[in-house]
This record gives sequence, C-alpha cells and structure tokens, in this order.
Amino acid sequence: MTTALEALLRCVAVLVVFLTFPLVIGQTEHKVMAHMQGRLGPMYAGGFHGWAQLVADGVKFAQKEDIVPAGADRRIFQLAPAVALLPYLLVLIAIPVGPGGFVGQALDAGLFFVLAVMGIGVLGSLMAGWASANKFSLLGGVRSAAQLLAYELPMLLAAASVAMAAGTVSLTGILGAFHWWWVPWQIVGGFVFFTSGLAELQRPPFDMPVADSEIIFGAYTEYTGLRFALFLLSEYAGILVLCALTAVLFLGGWHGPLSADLGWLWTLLKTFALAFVVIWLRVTYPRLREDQLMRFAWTFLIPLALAQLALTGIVKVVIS
Amino acid sequence: MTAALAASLSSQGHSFLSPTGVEIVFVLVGLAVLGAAVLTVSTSQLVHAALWLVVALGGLAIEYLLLTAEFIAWVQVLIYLGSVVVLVLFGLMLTRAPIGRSPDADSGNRWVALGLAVVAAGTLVTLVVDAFRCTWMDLPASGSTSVNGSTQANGEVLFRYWVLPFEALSVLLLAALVGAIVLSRRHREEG
Amino acid sequence: MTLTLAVLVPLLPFLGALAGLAAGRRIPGLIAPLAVLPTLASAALAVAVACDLGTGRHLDAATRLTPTGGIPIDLAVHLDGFSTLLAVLVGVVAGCVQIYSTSYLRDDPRYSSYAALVSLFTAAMFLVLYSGDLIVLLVGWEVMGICSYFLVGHHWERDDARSASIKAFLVTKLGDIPFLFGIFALAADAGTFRISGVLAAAANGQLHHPTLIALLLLCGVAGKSAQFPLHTWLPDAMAGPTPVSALIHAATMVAAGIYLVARLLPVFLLSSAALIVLGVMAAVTMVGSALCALAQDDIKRVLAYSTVGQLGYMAGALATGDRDAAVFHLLTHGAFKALLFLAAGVVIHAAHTNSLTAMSRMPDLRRRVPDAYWTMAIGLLALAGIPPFSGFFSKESVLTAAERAAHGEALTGGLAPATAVPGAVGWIVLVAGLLTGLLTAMYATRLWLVAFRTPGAAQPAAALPATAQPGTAPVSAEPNAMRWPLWLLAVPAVALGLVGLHSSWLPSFLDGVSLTPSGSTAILGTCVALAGVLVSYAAWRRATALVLDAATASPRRAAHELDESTRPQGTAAEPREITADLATVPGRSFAEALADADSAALAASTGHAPDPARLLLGPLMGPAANGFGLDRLYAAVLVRPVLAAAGLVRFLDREVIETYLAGAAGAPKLLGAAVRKAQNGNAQTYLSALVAGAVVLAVLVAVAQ
Amino acid sequence: MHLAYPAVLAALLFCVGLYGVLARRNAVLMLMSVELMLNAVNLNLVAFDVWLRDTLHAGQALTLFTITIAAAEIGLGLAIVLMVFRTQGTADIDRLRELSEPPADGLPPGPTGAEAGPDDSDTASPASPASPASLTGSAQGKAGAV
Repeated sequence: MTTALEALLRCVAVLVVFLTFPLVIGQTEHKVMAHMQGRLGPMYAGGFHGWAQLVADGVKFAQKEDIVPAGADRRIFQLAPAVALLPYLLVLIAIPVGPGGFVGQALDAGLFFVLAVMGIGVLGSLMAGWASANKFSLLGGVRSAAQLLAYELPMLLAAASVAMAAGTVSLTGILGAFHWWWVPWQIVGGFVFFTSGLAELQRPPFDMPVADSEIIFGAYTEYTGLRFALFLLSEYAGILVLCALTAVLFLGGWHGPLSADLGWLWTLLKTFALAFVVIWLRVTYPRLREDQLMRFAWTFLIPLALAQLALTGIVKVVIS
Repeated sequence: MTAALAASLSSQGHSFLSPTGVEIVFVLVGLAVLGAAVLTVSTSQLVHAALWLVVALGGLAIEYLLLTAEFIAWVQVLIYLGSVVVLVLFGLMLTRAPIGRSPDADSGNRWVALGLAVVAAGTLVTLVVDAFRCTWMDLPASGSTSVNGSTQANGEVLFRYWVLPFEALSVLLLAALVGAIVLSRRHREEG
Repeated sequence: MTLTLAVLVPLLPFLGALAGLAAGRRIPGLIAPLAVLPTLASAALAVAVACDLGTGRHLDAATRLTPTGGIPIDLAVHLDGFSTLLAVLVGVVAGCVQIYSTSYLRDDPRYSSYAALVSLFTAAMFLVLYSGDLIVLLVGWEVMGICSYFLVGHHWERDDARSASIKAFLVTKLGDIPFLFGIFALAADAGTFRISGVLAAAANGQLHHPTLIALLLLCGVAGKSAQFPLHTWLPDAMAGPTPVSALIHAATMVAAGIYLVARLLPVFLLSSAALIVLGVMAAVTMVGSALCALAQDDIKRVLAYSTVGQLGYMAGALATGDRDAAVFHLLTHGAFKALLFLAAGVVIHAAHTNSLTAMSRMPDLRRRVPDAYWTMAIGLLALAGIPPFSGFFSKESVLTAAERAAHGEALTGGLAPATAVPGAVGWIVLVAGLLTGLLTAMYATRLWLVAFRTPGAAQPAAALPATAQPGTAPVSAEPNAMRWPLWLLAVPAVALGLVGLHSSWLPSFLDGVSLTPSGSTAILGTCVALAGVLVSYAAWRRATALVLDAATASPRRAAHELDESTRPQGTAAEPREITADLATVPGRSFAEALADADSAALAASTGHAPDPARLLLGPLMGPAANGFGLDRLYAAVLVRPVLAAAGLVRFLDREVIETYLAGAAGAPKLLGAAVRKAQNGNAQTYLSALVAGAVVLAVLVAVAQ
Repeated sequence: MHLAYPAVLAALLFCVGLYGVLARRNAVLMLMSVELMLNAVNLNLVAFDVWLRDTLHAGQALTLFTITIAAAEIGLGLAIVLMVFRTQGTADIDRLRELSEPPADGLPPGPTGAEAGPDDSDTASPASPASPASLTGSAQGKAGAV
C-alpha cells in the first residue's frame, strides 16, 4: 500500500514539475530575450517587470479558437500535440534530482529509457506536419524527421561515452560513479550531447523545421490556441529535459560543494544555468541552412563523439 | 475437450482459468497490439497505418517489459519507434501519401491474402497451442539485478559470447549504410 | 598399265570439273584450259586404252573399298571392245564439244559452271562405259541425269529451258526407278553386281526371272536413250545450248542406254518377250520420230527427232540380237550427229534463229557459213544413209541383222542360239527400218534444201533490205574454234562406215559378227534413201513454184493459199519469242541480233516459205509437228492425275495432318498460356503461392505426425 | 506465465503481417507489414529465451540482432522504394511488372509498320518518360527542400 501511495506521490510530483518548470523556463526566455534584445513589450504586463506576461499569454492562447483545417486529418491533427508533449513527461520520471531516491522512478536502463522515449517526440512533429494538409507543414515535418535521425546518432554516442565511463546505463548509477574530473574528461561529449539535443528540440540555431522565414512555422503552421500552446510547452519541457540530462550526465547532477542534502538544488541550478545557455544561444546565433545543419551533424558532431568515445575508452582502460 | 484441457492444466497447478495479474495485463496489451496490427494492415489511410504500427510496436515493448526483457523493450522503443517508424513516415511522405482514404491501398490479391493468412493463423495457433498448452514459464522477480533481460545481463552475454556476430552485424550495418546512400544518391546527369 | 590409263580416263574430267568449279569466277583465265585439256587428255588416253587392249581381249579388275551388307559392291573396271571404242567416241566428241564451247559460250556469264558440268558429264559417261559393277554404273548413270538437268537448264532465265530441264530430269527418272529395281532383281538372281558375274549367271541359266528383269531394265533404257514412250524429253532438251545437245545426242547420255543393253544383251536374249517389246518399241520410235522430224521447223528439233529415230535403229538391232550392228551404228551416228549439231549451232549462231522458215529468208546464209554448209551436207548424207557415207554402212548392218533375224538366223554373235530371237521381231524391225530410211532421207533433204537452197526469188522483198544493210552480216565470221571441230568430225562421218567393210578389224573388237551389209538390204536401203531424197526434192520444187506464184499473184490470196499449203504449223511462233530466243544466242552484239531478228520475225509472221513438209505429210502434218500429241497425252494421263493426287495429299497435309499438329502444338500452348498467367510480374502473387505451399507443407507434416 | 500467450500472440501477429505483405499495394505499407512479422519473431525469441533461461541469452541477443537487421532493412528498403518511385512514378507493387510475361496478344518486339509507331508509344505510356518526370521532379523538389 505504501509503495502504491509512494508511487502515486512521485507521479504527482513529477507532474507538478512537468507543469511548472517549463513555464518557468518560458517566462525566463521572455525576460532574458527581452533584456538581451532591449525589447520593451514583455516588461509591462502585471506591472513589476512584466511578471504577468506568461499569464497573459496563457489567457490569450486559451481564448483563441481551436481551428482544425478542413482538409486536415482531424484526429491526428488533434492528437499530435499530446504525442509531442507526453514523451518529455515520461522522461522526467527517470531523471534523478537528488541523491537517495530523489527521483520519479529509478530505472535500470535509465539513460537508455530517456533517450529512447525522447526520440518518440519527433512523431508529434511528423503527425502535425502531415495532418495539417499544408505543404509548409509537411516540409516542416519532413525536415523534423531528417534532423532527428541525423542528430540522434551523435547524441547517443555522446551518452554512450558517459555510460562507458560509469560502467552503467542507470542514471543514478552514473551519478553515483561521478567524480569532478569527469567534467573536463567528458566535456567534448557534453558539448556534442547538448548541441545534438538542441537540434532535436529544433531550438535555434537548429530551427530549420520551423523556420518562419521559409516555411511559416513548419509543422505548427496550422495550429492555434491551446494546441499551439501545447507545442510550445513541449518545447520548453524539452529544454528542461535536455538541460537536466546534460546536468546529470556531464555536470555531475546533484554533486556540489555543500551538503549532500542540497543535491536537488545543485541539479536545479545546473539545469537552469543550461536553460539560460539555451536561451542565450537563441538570441546569439543565426539559423543554420539545411545543408549546413546536416553537414554539421555528420561531419563534425559524429567524429567528435567518436573521438570522445575513444578517449573515454582509453582513459577507462588506463585507470582500471 | 476444454474440460479435459482445463483439468490437465489445473493438475499442474497453473490453470488458464485463474490467470495471474501479469497474464491479464499481457493478454490485454496483446489484444491491443493485435488490434493495432490489424488496423495497420487494413486501414486505407497510409499514414494512419504507420501510426497504428507505432501503437503495435509500442505495445510489443510493453509485452517485452512484462516478459522481463527490459533492455529489449527500450531497444524496441529506441529503434522501432524512434527510427524505423520515423523512416517509414518519411518514406510515406516522400512517396506523397494522400490525406484521407486511398481506395487502392489494397491490391487485388487481398482475398487470397486473407484466406492464406487465416489458414496460416489457424495452422500456427493450432500447432502452438498443441505444443505449449502445458508449458509454464517462471518470470523472475523484477528489480533483481541479475534478471533475465537487464542491461547488464544482456551486455555480458553480448560482449562475451556474441562478439563475433555482433561485429559481423556492424559490418552489415555499414554495408546497409553505404547501400542506402548509393541508392538514394541522385546521379549528377539525372539531376 | 592399261588399268591405270583406264582409271585416269574418267578421273581426269572429274578432277577438271572440280577444279573448274573451284576456280570458278576467281580465275576466269583457267576455266577454258581446265575444261578442254582434261577432256582431250581423256580422249587421248581412251585411244591409248583401246589400242593397248587391242582386239578380242577384255580386262576385268576390281577392288572392294568396304564390305557392305548383302551383295558386295566393287569398284570394278570392265574393259572390252565395246567400252573402249565407245570411250574413244565419247572422248573425241566431248573434246570437240569443249573446244567448240570455248567459242560458242565465250560471252556467257555462266561458262565456268557450264564447262565444269560438261566435264563432269563426260566423266560420268566414261564411268558408265568402264564400270564393271552395276551399282558403280548406276552412279555414273545418275550423275549424267543430274548433269543433263543442269545443262539443259543452262539458260534458266528462259521458261522453256526451265521446264525442259525439269522434264528431262523427271522423264528419265521415271525410267530410272524401274531400272533400279531391275538391277536389284538382276543382282538378286545372279548374286552379284559385277557385270561379268551377271553375264556368267545368264550363260549358266541362273537367272530365274529374265523377262521381268529385262522389262524393268528396258524402262530405264527407254528413259535414258529416249525410246518411245519416254522419248519426249529429248526434243524439249534442245532448249539447252547447242554443244550440250551435241554431247547428249551423239555420245553420252542417249548412248548409255544402248550401251547398257548391249552389255547385258545375254540377259535380254533369255527373254523373247523382252526382245519383242524392245523391237516394237524401236519400230514405233523410228517411224514416229521420223514423221515428227519431217514436220519440225526448229532445226534442232529436227535433229533431235532424228536422234530418237537413229536410237530406234540401234534398239532394233539389239532386238534382233546383233549388238555389233547396234554399236556400229552408235559409233557412226555419234560422229555424224555430233557433226550435225555443231554445224547447226554454227548456222544458228550466224542466223540468230532456230527456225528453218526464218533461215530460208536469208539469201546469203550459205555464203556466211560455208563450213557449216558443207559439213552439214556431209552429215545429212550420212544420216540419210547414202553410200558411201558412214551412216549407210551402219544402217545397212542393222537392216541386215533384221533381215537375218526375220529369216530365223539372227546374228547373235554366239551369245545365244539364233532361235532366241523371234522372227517377228526381225520383220518388224526390217519394215520399220526401211520406212524410216525413206522418211529419214526425206527430212534430211528437206532440212538442207529449206535451210540453204531457197532461191532468192522466193524470198520476200521485205526481208531483203534488212539483210542487205551493210555491216549487219559479216561474212564467214565464225571463229576457228567453232569451225575446226566440224571438219574434224566430218572425217569419221564420211569414213567410219568403211571400217565396217573390213571384215576383221571392227568386228574383232566386238563379238566378231560380220558388219558387211547383205546385198539385198543394201540395194533396198539405197533405193529407199534415194527415193526419199527425190520425193523430197520434187515436193520442194513444187513448193518453191507456189511461192513464186504467190509473189506475182494477188498477195493476199496467195498468202492465204500459201499459208494453208506450205507453212508448217510449228512455226506459229510469236516474233517476240524469236527475238528473245535470239538475244540469248551468244557471240553477237545485241544490235546485230535485233537487226537479224527483225527480218526473221518478219519472215516468220508472213510465213512464206517453200517448205515441202506439208506436201509430203498431208494430213499427218499437224500431229507430227506436235509429236503426235504425246505430251498432251502424258499431261492428261499422267500429269493431271499426279497433280490431282498431289492436291489431295496437299489437302490432307494442310487440312488434316496439320490440324492434328496444330492441336498438338495448341495443347502445350494453352498450358503454357495458363502457366504464363502465373508469371504476372506481381511479387505478391508469387509470395502468395509460396506461403500457400508452406502452409500446406506445415499442415501435412503436422497431420502426418 | 503460460508460454502459450506470447506464442499465440506471436503467431497471430505473424499472420497479420503476412496478410499485410500479401495484400498491401503500397511498397511502404508492405515494408511495415514485414516489420510486424519480424516483431512477431522477436516476441517468440524473447518468450522462449525467458522460458528456457538460456545462460547465453541467445533469444534476446538474436532479438537485438533482428532489430538491428530490421533497421538496416527498412533503411535499404525505403531507399529502394524511393528510387523506384522516382523512376517509375509509383510505389505500387502490382504496377511494377517489368518481369512479367508480356501478354500473348501483345505487339511484336519491333514496330512492324508505320502505323505501329503511335500505338507503341501509347501502350508504353505507364512507363514512358514523360509522366514520371513531372512526378519525380516534384518529389525531388520536396526532398531537396527538406
């Protein structure tokens, strides 16, 4: 009984995190971008520093009419946002926040699970792109698929490097085996992982699938109202998951200078710091062209990941 | 006959009439998988077929989990749901799958195929049931580190006993990669 | 030594033929030497063999290449007086023909194959003469048949040449099939194919079916030697080049049949029925062909019918059991008939026509071809049997033999008792021979008079300008190669008969029967011949007078009258046909040929010619000109039923048998179509079949357990 | 757990895939059906591995291999289908019949007369270069933009 209750509690906690943290990241993006770009608009809503801008956005999205295009495949069109969102919710379950079972569900193959489920998210983009009966949407969906397939490989290789270093694919196991010098050791892998993750999330500068200047808004062109908000939410949830994972795998997760009880704080700090980097990158770098995108993955990231893998292997053999 | 069957089974202590919880879940998920598979091969909307395939393959991943083959389950999710189905959808979109029903999704061979499939199913199910109706497999308790399908167990056998096939497979993958690139490359004089 | 020479005799022309065919068009300069030299060498060798063998001896040699089942076949040589003498004749005639041909066919594009075929023909005849084995003899016999087919059809562009060659081939084959069976029957009775063995068997009375054998052999002889009723191919064979006619008629092909009967005469003497058949056949042939010869307008057809008639003489002599007389006549006839044909070739060459009527329009023909004029006169005198030319003696020897046979004392030369020959045969041959002598003298005279002696006044004025034009007719332009063989052949035509008078020389080569004519037949024969000449001359005078009348009288009425009275029906040739005929006469430019052809065609169309034939023949004229309708009879009796049967067979083949075949083919086709449906290119269908098979197997295995 | 459950499920799944392979017209759908069949085999392998408690885990190792091979297969298969689509203008299996026996009443191999020319080109239109060119062009354009 207690296990069931505990499981329920954990699920609720994960859900709460899932529902709040992406919003926080979204609000942060608003603010950070506004500051970086000197934009004044988001500074007014709610008075102080425009704190209610996010609420205003939510209200706006909720008010908008939910339109399904006449030529669209209705059910898939409506299902697509959920498919895009749900994997991140599932992934969150497996990410450890603090030591001692401070995790939704510790999985034996946690890293594997996380990567596998994250890969499903692209199905949402594809479904949305195809079901919209819009050629821009279709192009966006196809671009999403191509991009995902291209960047899945370096991401997996970089993650494999960490798993190799730790000798396990369990996320808690990886964190348990963490030493501070892993950070410089795995830094290249971290870079590859983070970059590939950005590409999978279709965040700038890898946002070719939603390139508004070319194909309006890619797969999401036809979406309005809450469904569009769900896609945005899934993007922020994706940022959250990616940053948390990067923090866990490459930055030591709950490991920090102070007491072990503050491990969850370290995790959150690292996650949000990385989220800030994601936002920072968005306003810093211009969008890559499609061919540049692909070349970057195949000719730069994958060799880099392989080099990291080799380095990890060598060091692992040396120290053992 | 059924009574005799039930009697023979119950005599061994495991009856079909008193299923365990895992069995119930397995059967339910199995029904879902089967339904999704039938829809995959029968729907006249091409992309729906691919999506039903996602459901079927995902359900199979759950079945693997129920069979304590955890690693296989996640591999199933990673490869099939994350890559294969995406590739299939990719292919469908590139071959301009239409929205809505395609009246010609099934070839003229469908009734022959249906008859064959039914006969084959009857034959196979009869044979399988005949062979394994009394066979009971003990599922190891989940959570133990040395379970059947854990990553560690799989990794150990894979890199201890199956290294050579594994490497051969990597060569095969490489060949497939090269082949796919060659096939899909557009020749300059064509373009 | 003699044997080696004898083997070389047929071998040389054979090798010459092969070399000529091989050299062909590539080395045109070699063709004429390759044709002439081996033939001349063979002739010389034949003479040498004859001299070497001498008189009264014979030589038999044989080798067996390989054992065959049943009766053995030997490569055998049998040399005696008959074969060596005839080989000399063949060699001389063939040599003359080859020399003559080098000029006559100089511009012919197919001269190379022609010369090679003539050589092959000569070789085959030598083989027939020298062979001591019936099967080997048959080989030569058949090679001659096929060569005659090719040579008669030499001008295969022309319809008549094609049909004549096919006719010659088919008619002789018609005789050859019974002939083949006759040989088999003979060999079955005698137990050997060797001629010496056969003759020995005949002498010992081992032949149990002599009549059957003799009649079967006679069929082949009638075909080859152009005896009634299988003689019809010979006049038509005149479509071939004239030298070929000379070769076929004088020495080779037609002589083969006579030679064979002479060779196997003991077999024939065993059966009086066969002798009677032979005698009747000879008599009918003689008289009928002489009548036909009298009615022909084509000079070569006249000669062809005369050949048939002379062959009838020889067959008659054989029927009376005197093969010496037959071979004697064969020799003299070979000489003067070759002379006649070659001379006729010269005349045709100069006149550009075969038609006697057209020749009679040419006033200077006599002056243009003086050699032909004189040698032809000699040949015709010999043919008519005017003493002292050779034909007289040989013909009288035949008549003498017939007379003796009629009196029951046939000259069999010791081969059989004189009673073996029925007296009736002698009477038949004697009467027919005398009648034929009269007719022969008549048509010989007619030929000579019409061709050369028509007075200028009787020639129509229309023809004169054409022939008077300068340059159209160069006088005596015939090449030497065509003139000298005439004189060469004229010598034996004149003198060969005299050797028969010498009682020992020629008979000693043969069976030793005296060839000196008896007094009564000599006088009778001479009288008959002279009477024929005179009658013919009188008729010709009358016809000339009629033509002269017509020239002065009303042209239309006279023309009509003349048309009724003098024009031979055989001349109803179209002018265009004659022109076409002329165009193929070699050695003349085409313009010249046309100029001559104009006059000839004019002459033929106006039809004014002082021809005595109608006056002489009266109502027989029409049938005789057509060969007594024998061709029509054949067409009605043989050809049409055969064609009908062929049509029936064709119908059966096409409609009945082919239906079965189509059905046999259709069933697999249907099956194939059914199976082919399975290969529709659809992978799913294939896969379905595969899976169905797998399921069936699985079920079977499961059920079996 | 009874082994019969996964075994029967695998058998049925296999037959469903079989039906799909035999009945589907689109090549991509056929490939999907093939995936279903492969998964049925995988399920069997896993179930028997668990039942037999194989120390080598042959079933699961082979399943991994099968999944890998399936991934390679689908990659190559799709490349082939795309190329066929590009050159033929269709991905319908039953229209790719170049290997079939030509109909018995069809035209002779060569044009027999002047009239046969236009007929020839008409009958050849499904595979004629004109129509696939436009289709391929659009497909190429799309693929290029991706």
